[in-house]
Amino acid sequence: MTADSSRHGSGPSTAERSSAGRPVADVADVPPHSAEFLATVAARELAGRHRVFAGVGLPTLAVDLAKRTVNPGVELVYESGVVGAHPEAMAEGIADSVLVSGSEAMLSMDALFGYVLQGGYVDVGFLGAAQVDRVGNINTSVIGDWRRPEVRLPGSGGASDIMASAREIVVVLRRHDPHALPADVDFCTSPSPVRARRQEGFHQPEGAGVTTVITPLGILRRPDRYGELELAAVHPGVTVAEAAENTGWDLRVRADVAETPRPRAEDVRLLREEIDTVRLYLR
Amino acid sequence: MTADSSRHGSGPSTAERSSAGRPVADVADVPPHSAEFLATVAARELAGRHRVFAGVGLPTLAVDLAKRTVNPGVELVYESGVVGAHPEAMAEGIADSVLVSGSEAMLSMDALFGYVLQGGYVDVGFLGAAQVDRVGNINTSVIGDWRRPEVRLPGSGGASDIMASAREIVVVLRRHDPHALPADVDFCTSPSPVRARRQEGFHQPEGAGVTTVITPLGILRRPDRYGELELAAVHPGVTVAEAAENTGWDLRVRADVAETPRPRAEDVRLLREEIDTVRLYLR
Amino acid sequence: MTGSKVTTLTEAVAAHVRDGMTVALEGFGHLIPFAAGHEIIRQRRRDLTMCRMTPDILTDQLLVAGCVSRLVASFFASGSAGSLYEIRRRVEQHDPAPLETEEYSHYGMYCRYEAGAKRLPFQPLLSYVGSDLPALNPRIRSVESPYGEGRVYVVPPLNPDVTIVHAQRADASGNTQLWGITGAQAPAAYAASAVIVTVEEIVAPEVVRADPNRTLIPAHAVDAVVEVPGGAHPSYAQGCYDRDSAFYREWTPISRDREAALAWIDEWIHGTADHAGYLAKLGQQRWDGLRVAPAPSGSVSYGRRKE
Amino acid sequence: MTGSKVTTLTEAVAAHVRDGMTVALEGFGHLIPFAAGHEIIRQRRRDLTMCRMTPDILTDQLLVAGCVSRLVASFFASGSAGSLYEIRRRVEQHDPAPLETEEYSHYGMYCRYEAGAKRLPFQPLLSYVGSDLPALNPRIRSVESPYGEGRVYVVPPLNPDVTIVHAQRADASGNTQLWGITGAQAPAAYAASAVIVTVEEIVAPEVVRADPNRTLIPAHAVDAVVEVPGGAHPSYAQGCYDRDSAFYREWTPISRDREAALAWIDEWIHGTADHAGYLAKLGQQRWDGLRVAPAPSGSVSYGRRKE
Repeated sequence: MTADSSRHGSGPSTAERSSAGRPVADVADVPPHSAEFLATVAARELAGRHRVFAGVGLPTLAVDLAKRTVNPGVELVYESGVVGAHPEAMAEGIADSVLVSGSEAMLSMDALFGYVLQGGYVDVGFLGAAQVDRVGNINTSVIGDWRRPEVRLPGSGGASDIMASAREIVVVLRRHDPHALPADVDFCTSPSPVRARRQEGFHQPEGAGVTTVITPLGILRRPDRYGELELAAVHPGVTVAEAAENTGWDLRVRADVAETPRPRAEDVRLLREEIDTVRLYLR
Repeated sequence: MTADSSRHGSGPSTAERSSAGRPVADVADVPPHSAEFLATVAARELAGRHRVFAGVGLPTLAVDLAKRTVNPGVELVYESGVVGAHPEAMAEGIADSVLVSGSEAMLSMDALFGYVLQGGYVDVGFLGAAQVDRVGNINTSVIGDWRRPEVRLPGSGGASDIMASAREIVVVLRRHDPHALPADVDFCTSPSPVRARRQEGFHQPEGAGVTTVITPLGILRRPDRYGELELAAVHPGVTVAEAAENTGWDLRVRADVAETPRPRAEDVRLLREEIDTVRLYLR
Repeated sequence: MTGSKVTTLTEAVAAHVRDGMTVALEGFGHLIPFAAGHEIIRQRRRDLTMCRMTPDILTDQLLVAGCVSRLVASFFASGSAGSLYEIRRRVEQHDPAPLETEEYSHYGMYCRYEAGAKRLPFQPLLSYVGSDLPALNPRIRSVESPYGEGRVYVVPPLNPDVTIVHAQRADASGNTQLWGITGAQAPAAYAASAVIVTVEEIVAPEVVRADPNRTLIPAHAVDAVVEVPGGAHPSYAQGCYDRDSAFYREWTPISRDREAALAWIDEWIHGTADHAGYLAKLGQQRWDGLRVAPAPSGSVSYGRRKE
Repeated sequence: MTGSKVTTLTEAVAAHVRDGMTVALEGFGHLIPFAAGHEIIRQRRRDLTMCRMTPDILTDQLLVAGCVSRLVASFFASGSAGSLYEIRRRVEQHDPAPLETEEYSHYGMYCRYEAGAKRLPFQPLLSYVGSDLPALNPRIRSVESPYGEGRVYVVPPLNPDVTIVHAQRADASGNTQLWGITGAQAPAAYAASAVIVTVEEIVAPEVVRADPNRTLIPAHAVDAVVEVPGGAHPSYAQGCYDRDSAFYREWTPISRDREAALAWIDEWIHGTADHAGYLAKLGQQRWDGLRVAPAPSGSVSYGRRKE
């Protein structure tokens, strides 16, 4: 499963103490580190995309919101084999029965990973991560040494398969600090094309790797297949300096760095009143 | 398709001018080269076998007869993906709809060839052939040179896959002469383990290869995986010398060479009145 | 879910099948896309590389009509009904011209589609050790197992320019459901650059979505959907109509005589405007003889979460 | 068709699961064979190598109970519900003992079962180029494509001693039908030396044979068939009952405290005679809350040839 594996500490992070439960009177009370804010930013990334491979957690909220706002035709694909999901309720995981009932196709895992994913049908792979580094390598395996790690993370699941073959990867991080965004990952579960290229003589994967990282502070983007992550936007109230200081490498800032537009009241209302009514991800 | 591809000439062979249509008053009027005789002999080979991969033609008759006589529990598997067929009428081919309706499983071709066949679940593969040679190599591809053959035969179909992985292969030939039973095949479509072993360094297939060849004159058997075909039985009215003379190599005769028991009247009745009522294979 | 891809067979073939292309028309004895093949003949396509595990009568007809210059296949006869004489004439006598063939076993051919669909550089299989097939087909190669069990044969991907399949039903966006023998249709579709699906019936999305496990080719892999009832004749569609075995027997003498075969193509394909015309010419009585009695699968439940 | 293989779970586990074996319990979020796993705990099997793409709570429980010494998997958490703390304690603190793990991506693990089922020496896939995974797992190797596209990673076959799966239904001889998410069940079954199938319902052969395309594991691959209604709890069976999400949330604090987890095993597994006892302890009210409303697939026809 391509779980939202960003929480590798114990106890809730600041990002988890969100504004859920309050009325949507003023969207200014939706802070940039909240699930509502991040999901809305992530949803916007799906505008114009045909097919999205969605993981658990924030990606679930984001694809649902995108389908109700910027991209009603987006096709939701899950590693469990579901293609063209039309869930009647919010999915609690990528193998939830609500994703299956009423879906357009329920494929074998071989067809899903082999035909759909390796076959190049996935436009955006939506992943969580514990760490993303400068060139977009992802770590979802361990913090510390693999033999006896400080934290045993969930591992690859489908992530390294998705990284190799989805056209591009969007990552949502629940924290923005040098641990989550180091210069180099502790362990590379899912490699950037930059790292894949170093393995000379190997058939190179088709995927462009991580193109976008959405964090509680801003949006990082890689300009091309072999480039490095740059600061493309900061969230309202966040300074460029703040984003740079909290990144584990000397973060390049785009000349056209922008401020992320706030969620609309309707986005927040949909998330709270129609999508995550049980407050599974909005806490 | 593992067709009965033994007829590579034009026009019916002597074997095809069978006794079909006559009453089953006296089974002595069922000659050894007839479809009734050959199918009955072939059916007896299935006694005690669990799972049979059946091709088109005489194998169809033989498996049906076996199921009604010596082996009611035999499981019929077809390369089209049918597992556990219970046809309500005689199948005209391995992709006939009657094999599908009421079957126990309709697998993908990948599951059929990969899981069932390569996985070692097939006890007997039932094949036709234009040529079988001394060590049990099968030719179903061409007579003459492949680039511009005298006769273009049907080719492998599933035969070379079946040869590699079925525990053993039973071949039914509609003619017994040095063309059909040469010392060496013109072209080896489906190799004996004897030939496979010569390809040093290759992962050797599990199948024992051709163990039994049923012809209009008798039954040939290979004593072991790397042995050669020997005369194990002659049909009523056929001499050992006649069988040997019509074989393309110096045919070894088993010390215990026997006379093939005739079909019972019930076998012939079943074939004519219940199995091939439309006289598709019984001509 | 995408928009409607429903079109006519004339338009679908015109849009997606061009001279010189590699075209897969799959269907293993069942659901053979005859109507689409006939439309290729009507539109007089030339120089096609035809991919079919079991060429069947359809390939014999496309050859007679002059559409095909190359054949990639794993069986060169017609099931129970014997030789395909146009193929034999081309191969044995080079009459009227030689036919380039590329030959595999069934599983070898299937694995080529699998590798094509999965964008794998090769797919291993257990066949061919000791066979003459690799010697005449340089595309069958071998690889040493890195786990020490010796060499194993492999086949390369097969990626058709266009794959055409026939199925029992699809919705307008192309979610395609088939049952009975499912052949190489799904990997052949995923391996191709473009996919045309002809179906017995275009159904509402709700029908498809009530039983998603039956969808073997999702809409995202499909470019054109065409409703062509009877589109598999003389092969069959499980549950809809049976194989026209008489037709298969009748083809043998036609195929044996090139002039007769050409005349058949002229009369039955060029002489009819489309598949509806072909079926009308075939006649209602013959069609009635192919009907099958119902045999319901029964219904299972997928369940809905209660509020 | 073979004879009846119907037995009890107690007998099936006693007959087929022995200490030190490699055991696959598959089911991808759906149809997880919890009842069978609990029976393994009851019978106090030791030193098992556990194979599961997604270990899930079931593996955490088997670890707590001391049954497992080695884990082959592709995900080490519990879907949406967070960490599996027994796994983490074993790996991070070697408490109470280290746990040997062998790690793949999902598709790598799936391909291992595929290669196992197909007796292939290896299966290529497009993953791992540039990843650290091959460095820590020497079973992930690479092969040079003989078609010139460079090297590709491969995984070796995985052949469990026994595979256990849960399904919606089977007949007494073991023809097994499942729908919804079908996971790695079919290849994991074919890859194994012995196969136990637990089902929500044993049905008449006619039910299975009315819809043969739904049979994913035919009788010939099955050694024991056991009717265990609710056998996937707290996971779910599509169309029968839903996932007990509350249980998944409740497991997190239990799993975090080793003593609590041991107490849970004692109370719920050793404290119940079998799965019926476990369900009785769970209570009808909780079960009623997991019921789903019907959502029929609809019926298709397979057809019967007319006389």
